[in-house]
Formats: sequence, C-alpha cells, structure tokens
Amino acid sequence: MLYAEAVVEALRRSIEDDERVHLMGQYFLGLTPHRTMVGDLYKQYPDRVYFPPIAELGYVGAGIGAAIAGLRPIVDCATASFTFQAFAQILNEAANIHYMSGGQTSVPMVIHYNHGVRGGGAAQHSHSPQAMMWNTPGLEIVTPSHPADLIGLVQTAVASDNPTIWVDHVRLFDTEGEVPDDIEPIPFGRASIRREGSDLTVFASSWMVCRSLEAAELLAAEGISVEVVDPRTLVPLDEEAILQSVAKTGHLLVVDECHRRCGVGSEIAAIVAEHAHGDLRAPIRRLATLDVPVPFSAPMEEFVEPTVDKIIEAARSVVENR
Amino acid sequence: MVTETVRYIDAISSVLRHELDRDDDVLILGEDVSYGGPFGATAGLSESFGPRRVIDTPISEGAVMGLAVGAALSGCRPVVEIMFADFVTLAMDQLVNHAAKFRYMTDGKLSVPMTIRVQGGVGGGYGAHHSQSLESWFLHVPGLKVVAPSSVADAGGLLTAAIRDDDPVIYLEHRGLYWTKGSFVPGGSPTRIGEAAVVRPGSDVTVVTVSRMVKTAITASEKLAAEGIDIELVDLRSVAPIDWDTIEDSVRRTRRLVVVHEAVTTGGLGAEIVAGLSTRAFEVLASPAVRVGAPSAPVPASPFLEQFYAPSVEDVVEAVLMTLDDREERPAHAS
Amino acid sequence: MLPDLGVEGLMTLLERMLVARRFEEQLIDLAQERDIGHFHVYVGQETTGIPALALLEDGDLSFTNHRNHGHLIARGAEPGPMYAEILGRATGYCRGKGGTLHLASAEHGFPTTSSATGGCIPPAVGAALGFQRLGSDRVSVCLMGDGALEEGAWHESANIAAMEQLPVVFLCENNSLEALGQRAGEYPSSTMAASDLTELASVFGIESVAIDGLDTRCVYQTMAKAVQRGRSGEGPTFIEARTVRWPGNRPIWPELATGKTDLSMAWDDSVIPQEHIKWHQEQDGVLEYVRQLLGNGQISKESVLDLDKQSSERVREGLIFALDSPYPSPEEALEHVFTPHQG
Amino acid sequence: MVVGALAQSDAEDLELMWRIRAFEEKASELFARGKISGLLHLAIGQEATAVGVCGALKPADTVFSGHRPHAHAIAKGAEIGRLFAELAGRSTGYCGGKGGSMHLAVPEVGFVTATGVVGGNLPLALGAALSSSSRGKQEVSVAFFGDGAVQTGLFHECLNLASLWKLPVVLICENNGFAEFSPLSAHTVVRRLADHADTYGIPSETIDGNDLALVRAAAVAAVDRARGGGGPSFLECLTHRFRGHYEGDPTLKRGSNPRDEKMDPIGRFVRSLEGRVGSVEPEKIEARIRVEVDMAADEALDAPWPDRESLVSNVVASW
Repeated sequence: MLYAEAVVEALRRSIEDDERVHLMGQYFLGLTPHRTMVGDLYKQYPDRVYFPPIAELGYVGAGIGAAIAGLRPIVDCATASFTFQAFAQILNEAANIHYMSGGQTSVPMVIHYNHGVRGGGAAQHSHSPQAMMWNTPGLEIVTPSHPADLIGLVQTAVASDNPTIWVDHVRLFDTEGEVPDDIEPIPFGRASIRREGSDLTVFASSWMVCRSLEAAELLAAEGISVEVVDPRTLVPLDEEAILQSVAKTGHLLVVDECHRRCGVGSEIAAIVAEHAHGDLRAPIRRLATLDVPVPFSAPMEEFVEPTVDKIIEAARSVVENR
Repeated sequence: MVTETVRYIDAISSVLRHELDRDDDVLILGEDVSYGGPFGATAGLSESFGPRRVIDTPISEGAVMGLAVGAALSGCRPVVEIMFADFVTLAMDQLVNHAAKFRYMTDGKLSVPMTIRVQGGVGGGYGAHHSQSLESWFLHVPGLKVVAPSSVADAGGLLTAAIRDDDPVIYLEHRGLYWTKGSFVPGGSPTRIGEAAVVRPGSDVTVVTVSRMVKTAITASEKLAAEGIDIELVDLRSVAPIDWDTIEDSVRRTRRLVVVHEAVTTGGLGAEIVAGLSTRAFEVLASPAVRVGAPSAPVPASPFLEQFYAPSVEDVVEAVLMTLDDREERPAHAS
Repeated sequence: MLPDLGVEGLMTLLERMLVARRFEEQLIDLAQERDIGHFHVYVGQETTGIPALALLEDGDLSFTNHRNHGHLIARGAEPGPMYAEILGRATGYCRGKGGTLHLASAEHGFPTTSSATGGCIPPAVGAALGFQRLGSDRVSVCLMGDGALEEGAWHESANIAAMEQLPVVFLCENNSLEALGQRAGEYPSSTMAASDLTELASVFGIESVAIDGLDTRCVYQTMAKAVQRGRSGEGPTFIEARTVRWPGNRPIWPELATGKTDLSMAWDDSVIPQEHIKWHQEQDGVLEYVRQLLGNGQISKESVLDLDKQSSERVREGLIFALDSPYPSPEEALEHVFTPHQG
Repeated sequence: MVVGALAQSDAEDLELMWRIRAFEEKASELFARGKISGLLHLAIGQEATAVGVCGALKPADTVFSGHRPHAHAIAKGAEIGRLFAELAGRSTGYCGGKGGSMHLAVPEVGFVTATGVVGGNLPLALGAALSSSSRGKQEVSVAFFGDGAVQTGLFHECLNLASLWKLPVVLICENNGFAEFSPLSAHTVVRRLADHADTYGIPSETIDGNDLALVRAAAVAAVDRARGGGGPSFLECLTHRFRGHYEGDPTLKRGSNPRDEKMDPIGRFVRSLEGRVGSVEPEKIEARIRVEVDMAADEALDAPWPDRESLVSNVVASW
C-alpha cells in the first residue's frame, strides 16, 4: 500500500470506527496529486468533515473546544509552517488544559501536519516544528514512517484522550509498505527496530527513517552493519530502545530533519550522553537540517537537508576508529 | 561615566531612554507602554518622547510583531514589548516566518533590526500561561539572536547591543530578576552578543547556566566550595549564538559538565549544550554530563508546587555531585 | 428592572451576587495580609454574569477568562474550592495547578479557563461545533472582555461561528468605560477603532446587541433569547454588555477603593460618602439590584441583610476551608500532563 | 490616458499588462517543463489591479505582496529577467535563489517583499507606513492580498491598527472569488468584503478590478488620501483568476483560453482604446513583449546556480 493510501485508510477507519471523529481541514495529503483521494473520502462522509477558512488560530482552537465538547476531531494544519499561526492555541491551550484543570478536562484531538523539505517549499513551507512542540509538555507526538505503522499509530492517537500531533511528510506519500488487514492499534512509546545491526545505531524519525534505511543498505555493502531505530512516537519516547541499541553498537548517529540547534537530535544525543556515556566508543554525531532557513533553490535545498549521501558519510565518520 | 547601583528593571528603562535619545529611528511598541507596562520598564518614556515613538498597541500580538518587522524593513529600529513570553505564541508566525527569514530569503537585501523584549519565568503563582521559558524554540530558529541577561550590568549592555544590532534579537527578561540590584553605567557600552561570561572560575566542574538560574548556581557553588568542590560557573548571557569556545575551554579543564536552566529539560537548551559538548569534547569528559531543568509539565500555579518546578540550589548541588561520583574512575574509552 | 423570575428566583440571583461580591472583598483583604500573587476581581459586573449564566443548564459549557471568579459562582461553584485553588491547595478545583488565572470547574460547566486574552474564543466556538455535530441542543458561552476583540482569534472564530451557524453566545463584558487604556475619551477604548463593538459581529451576519450590563432584566432576557436561538439551531449571538469598571480595579492589583459594600446604602442615602458617590448611587449593580428588589415590595430589608449575612458566612467558611487545606504533594507537579491510555 | 502619479501612457500601461501576462504564461510553461520547481501561483487575469494600483504610486512608495506576487513586482518596476532567475533558483535572481516565487524582494524599486503566508504581509505594510509617518516622510505603503486573507485574525488586527493610527497604507484586496482552492462562499458569509473596513471606520470601495481605468482612479484617490494624512483606505477589486490556485493543481483548472473571457482585463483595456486618437497598436505590443519575455527566460535559465557557500550566508548580519 502506498503511504498516501494509508493516510486515507487511517482517516477512513477513524471515521468508521468512532462516530465522534470529525475531520477539519483538507490538506492531509498536501498539494500532491494524491490529495484527490482525500476529496473522495470527504464526498463519502460529507457530514463528518469541516472545511475551515484560512484561519489556523481559529479553527485549531475550535478543534480544541469541539474535543472538550465530546468530538474527537482530527485537525489538519496542512504545511507544518502554518502551525505557527496556531501556536497560541496548540501550545498555550491544548497542551496545558488537562494540566491546568488538575485533570478535570481532556482534549482528545489529533493535529496533523506535513513537515520538512518537500522540494521548492523555501523558508516558509519547509518547517519541522516537532522539536519545538516536544519542548512543550502536554502534547503526544507521533512520527510514522511506514504505512502500517501509520494506521496503527493513528488508531491509538484517535483513542487517546490527549492532544496528539501527527507528523507526516509529503515525501513519504509515494513510499510503499506492506499493510496487513488486521492492524492493531500500536501503543505509544514503543520504538521499532527497522533494521538490525551491530556497528552503529542510527536514530531517525518520519521521512528520515526511509533515507536512513537506504543508507544502511549501502553501508552494509561496505561492511558497516547499521541498526536503524525508529521511535514512532517522540512523546512518549522509548528511551530504553535507544539505550539498548547504543549499548550493543557503541556508536550513535542521529538523523533529524529539524534544525540542528535544539532539534530532536539534541535531545536524543543528550539522553545518550547522560545515560550511556560509558557505552559510547566514539562521539555522537548529529546530522540535521543546517541552521539556516530552508533555501528555495534546488541544489542549496539539497545541501541543507540530511541526504542519503550525508548519512553514509556521517556513519563512516562515527565508526571509523571502530 | 559614573557607575550606579540600580535595579535590573531600572537598567532596562535607562537603556531604552538612552537609545531613544541617541537614535531617532528607535521606536517602542507594546501594550500599555505609555503607562510603563506591567512592571514599569517603559515608565516616563512616553512623556519624554511622545506617542509617536512610544506607541501603545491593541492586544494584537501577531499584528504588532509584524508591524514592527515592517517598520524595521523600512529603516526604524523598533523595540517591541511582549508582556509575557507565553504570548509570543500569538506572534510566532511573524517572528519565525518573517522576522527571522527576510535577510536570508532576500540574500541580504533586507534586514530586520528589531528587538523583542519578552518577560517571563517562574515565580509569583502566575500559572501555565504566564511563566514559560521558551528560549529553546528561538534557538531552534535560524536568523534569530537570543540574549538572556542575569546581571544588572548585562541587562543594560545586552539591551544596548540588541537595539543596535541589525538582526532581530529576542531579549529575555526574568521577572524574578527585576528587583535585584547591581552596578550599572548609564549610557555604557554594549555587551557583545554571543559572548559568555565566566562568573566564577573553578577547576572541578563546569556549570553552564543562564538568566535567573545564574543566581541559583552561584549559591550552589558557594555551598559546594564549603565542601571543597570548586565550580567554574559560565553565564551564557547569549542563548543564540552559544559561546561554544568558552564552554569547551572550561570543560577541557574541568572534564565535567552540568547545564542548568529554568526551561523544560526535554528539548531544551541543555540538550543542545550537552549534545554539542559530547561531540566537541567527547574524549575529555570524565563522567556523563548532567542536565538540570524543569520537568516535562506545564508550570503549576500553586506557589507550593511552583517552588519544586524550577531547579533549586539543592538540585544543582546534587547534579554536581553526580558528575563527581566516579571521580577516580577513568572512562573506558579514555585514551 | 427585574427579570420575571418570582421571589425565589430573584433571591437566588441576589444570593449569588452577594457571594460573588463578598468573595472578592475577602480576597482583596487576604491579599493585604499575605502575598497571594496576581489576581483579577469581578466586582461591578455581577449584574451581568450572574443573571446571564443562571440560565444555563447541565451540559452547557462556558469558557471564561482571567476575570472569572464571578462567572464560576454564577453557575454554583463553591467558595471553598475556589479559594483553595487561588491559594494553590490540593482541595482546589484544579488541585492547585490552575490558580486564579485558570480557575475551572468541569462539574459547573467550565472545562478550562484561558488567561491569554482571546484564548477562550476559539475553544468556545469549537465546543459549539461539537454540540452541533453531536446533534445536541447544548450551547456554549464565550465570556470575554472587550480587549479580547482586539485579538485576531476573535475575527477567525466569529467567521467560523457565523458560517456554521453554531450554538454559541458571545457575552462580551465591556468594562472599558473607565479603563486603563482609554485616552481622549474615546469610547469604548483607545485601542479599538470600531466605534460600535457590535459591528465587529454583525458584519458576519451574527445577531448582535448592546445592552446595559447593570439592567438585570435586560441581561436575563437578552441572554434567554440568545440561548434559545442556540438551542434551536438559529446560530450565534453577540451581546455587548456595557458595565463600568469598579474604581478598585487598579491596573494589576485590586484594592477596596469603595470600601466593603454596605447594603444599607441601597435604602439610606445618608450613609453614602461623598467620595465615589457616583459609584454607590448609580454604578454599583448589586446596590441597584437590591433597590429594585425592595421597590418591588415582595422582599424586605431584613431578608436581604439575612441573605448577605449567610453569604458572608459561606465565603468566610470557604476561606477557612482553603487555609486549612494542605498543599498538594510536590510530586503532583508531574501528574495530569497526560491522560493514561486505555487498555 | 489613465492618469497616475507616474503619468503612464496607454501604451505603457498596456505593455506592462502584457509583460505580466506573458511572464506568467512563460512561467507556467517553464514549470510544466520542469525548469521551475516549488509552488507557483499565477495571477493571469488579475493584471489590471497590479498595473492600476502600482501606476498610482511613486518610486519610493512601498509594496508588500503575498504568495501571488509576480504581477505586483513587475508593475512596480522589477526586471523580468531577474524574476525568472529567482523562480528558477539561479544566482542572478533577485534573492540569489534563496527566496523563490513566494519570497520575491526588489526593494530598490519599492517592492519590499512578498510572503508565502496568507495575510502575513499586512502588518509588514503597516509597519512601513508607521515608519514613514513616525519619521515625517510622505511615503505610502500598499499591501496586496487575496480574499482568503480577509478571514485571518491578522487582517482584523491590522485593520484596527491602521485605523487607530491613521497609517498611510492602502489595502488592496484582490477578490478573485477563490480562497486557495475553494470558492469564497466556503470561507465566509460576508458578501462584500469591504464591509469589514467600514466597521473600523476605514474608507472603502468595491470596484470592478478588471477595469484598469477604474482601478487606477480608485487607487489614486486612496494614495492621495494616505499621502495627505487622511489614513488608510481599503480597495476591494473584484477580479478573476484564470488559473488554478497553483500550477499543477489537480482539482481545478479554469479557463482554457483566457483571452476569450469577457473579463480579461487586457482585452477590455484594448477595446476601451479603440477609436481613440493616437491609439496604440496592441498586436505589435504583445508580439514585442513576448519576444522580450522569451529572451529573458532563456537568459535566466542559462545563468549559473548559486555558490554552495552562499547557503549559509545572510542568515544574520553578523554574529
């Protein structure tokens, strides 16, 4: 199944399984040609869909209220960059409400966005804000990288009573993966070892998992055995899986599409530095989007993001004194 | 120039007045600024410089931030006051998508010389909407500079530098510092953005910290000194850019690192510093670095709960002792 | 004028007005004795919030703001757990995690309270969206000050409410007549260019009306109509209730500028001091309401004073309860970030 | 002749509209051929508003545009060659390839910047106006935005501010009846968007935005008001977008032959000139401009990519 089809499948199942699920927004599949599939789903369930105006602050906030009132909204912010419009509602309201009320009120909603470098998006359409959201307690964050994971994780997200950020990437849409008929909800906080290896642990999420797997395949040919750890959810985070893998390999490369400074990679590196210092046989490396706004021009764009070539090069440098 | 002993907030007021006087392009924008704002930082400025330069705005953070960006693009040097750091969320798009990027997107054709004064921090039972420390968000956005003075002198020096800088600078004020006193030179020179200060030289453990936590860490290092543990205390002063050289130099001597900040630990400034140092100075670290920060929870309102939220002197002491636990051991990988 | 509620109903409103008033007076006193942090009081707006919210039923939701104490009392919240919350005690409605700025009681229809200006508006509209989609006849009430209209969240949310004809009532308490931000006598406030606040709603085709927030009957009837419109699917309503800002509402720190409320001023002009005479004679809604009750002839001075005594006592007991309550354990700071997953 | 501050001749106005049209058609073609990547939003059919408004401005007046900015940049005086280069991510582009279509900036001609965020340019234009008024200057600033921006909170905050402070700003709403992909009726119940301006006491007008003469006259009045200290104006120009929201939009393709449309502003302007003394020769102008555009595009595509080193330059002025 194509990842894009899995997105639609996850939405369809959510709608069919729980009548409280309503969709707000229409760009789940971005502006890709796949997006007509979302349109078809909407035609099938017109009463379960709300097309908001270009007013992210207003409609994301409305999603919060609807969740409080008893719906389970799945709200689409389209491009991740537009979440900045709604930061006040996502981070100041949704994330805090359960806590501020001392547990009285829950906000069972899912907020979807497509993050990252998508090709020509330039500085205002290429963000990966999940690191910033991660720094705000109260939000669950899922970062699927495989169609089957996506469906299982979304089921859990919809069932969760917490606001959950569903992080997608348009470049995932054209990837394919096997999807069994009977997918169970995937519990949060359980990483998936997408490839086992003994020399180097690569931590990656979302689209970077695909690139890391591709790099791992090529590195295997050079005799470097790479273990790829896909956390699947950033909050909660399966720290144990990372530490176990590092204990085995003694080497860590974090591949992250967020900007490097205070990115997801910073936190992962810090956790390992704090808790597995003795296991490390070489310095941790972080490969992230360079700390510049994402440029428009294609060659520059490729230069700033973590690519397969860069992953390979970084992996070699981490294990060179093995 | 005469050195005076003033309060942190007075240093801010003094610099605002001095810069308004010095440069006609400087403007002040914010809610109720003509009344001094909630803490009096802008008191009296409207009377001296008039409502065309000290401008009260509606409660429209998004528009006001964007408006300041536009004014900065057009030759002004606006100083925007966001009453509480939490309300930057309402202006994130203008800050992240506009202020931070115009220089880059236009390859240097445009510049955005503006200062964003943001007040925040834990204290006073203000609760989850008025107490956050959000510096790691800003650090994560290329194109923004971020400063967070802990002393009265730096409050003045860094604000002067921020206003005169040609890029957007976020100036983080901790309200718990407003009434602390220190020496200050009115009309004094700017403090260079991006330079940390070693506020206490030492040899055993490097403690890197910022803003109000510097005070906490000073107390902790005094306690530890009594036990014969010699802390080197680095006040970052600038969060973006981070003064890596100063930190690395210190850690190469002490071989131990603790990072202390008031923001949430997860994904915070400490993560960046520990990650950076574990690469830069991997071979010298004698024990794992330790981060001390707030738990992964919003800021509780209860003054009782609140006192356990921000790191305490004891937390810092404990973290330092952790790094020394295995003082005699040599790490397995040390060559 | 009084609403058509019968003696019992009128006395219930009075009781809540008095509890709200005495609650705030005692809180201001407390703040003189000990540092309880920053808070906002509802003094002077009782005749708006209390009759307006008295109409709501179980399941209706209200989303309030930083000036929320009176709203909670209007829907029956108890002074004890409210004080406890304000003092950060474990027995507070939010177990000390919300404080005065985020005081919320789900059982009284206040699921969450935002203290970011305008922060309550999108969730209030969203709750109405939820009710509509769930086929419920419940309504959502957005309790906002005039300052919230300066936020973009208002505009986005009003548009959505209008488009979907949502069951939401925007009750905007405009207390900017004598507010901090007012300059050069511009009504309603210096930071809003619209000369008529209702036009900000009516431009979207939202049923809009401006009323005198001191007129209990008018508040009650207008709100009744608005709630009925919501329940029957006729869409949103915007009510601008014009109230005065109590002289004690100093920027940030309230003080008892007009003294403790003396109900005898309602029937004896001679006890009214010259200072703040306008407040006592014309602007204090509680006194005005008492005058109307007495004028009605069905209620005696004695029963008013009796009720006041009971209300003061309830409020006093509430504070004792709060002060006697323990603080939460420090570890509770880590609870309620998330709800555990089922299964 | 349609009068403006720069006193353009009819021929110049027509030439400018054709330059915009031909530029965008060429851009569409280059996009289809894969020579331009990213998101490309075209304003074919909306040329009269850009030319009408910018013709009412002085060189020092400033323009802030949104995600559909090419027409505004060209009308304000940007060179099409460097615009093509920017769209194609080349070093010779106005922003050295770092901005692309949605982030064009040509401050030297008063086209300060565009933004990819709906409504994001409104406060920027206000800020420029504030800068002008607070420093006693006479410059006027203009924000161009679509009908979709009217539903953003920023729009409300900005109209309030512009009115409160009587800023010298002209707000041009190009109402093409579509916000992104869906018709305006799916976004708001407000029929006349200019009604919003009335609420804040801002003078407004709703006009046929495909009629160059009407747009120019209304813009001149608004710009004069701003320059004379009379504060902001709101102009709602009813226009018609011939293309989808962006190039490659799979769900919407409108108007296969735009020049046949009754609404086509170029056709209308040409017809309005017919029979006038000393009239222009439209066909010749079109042919000449198309050659000019083709050459500019070829030259832009021959230009080198930016240096890799430029990647990390200009993030900040200096550290």
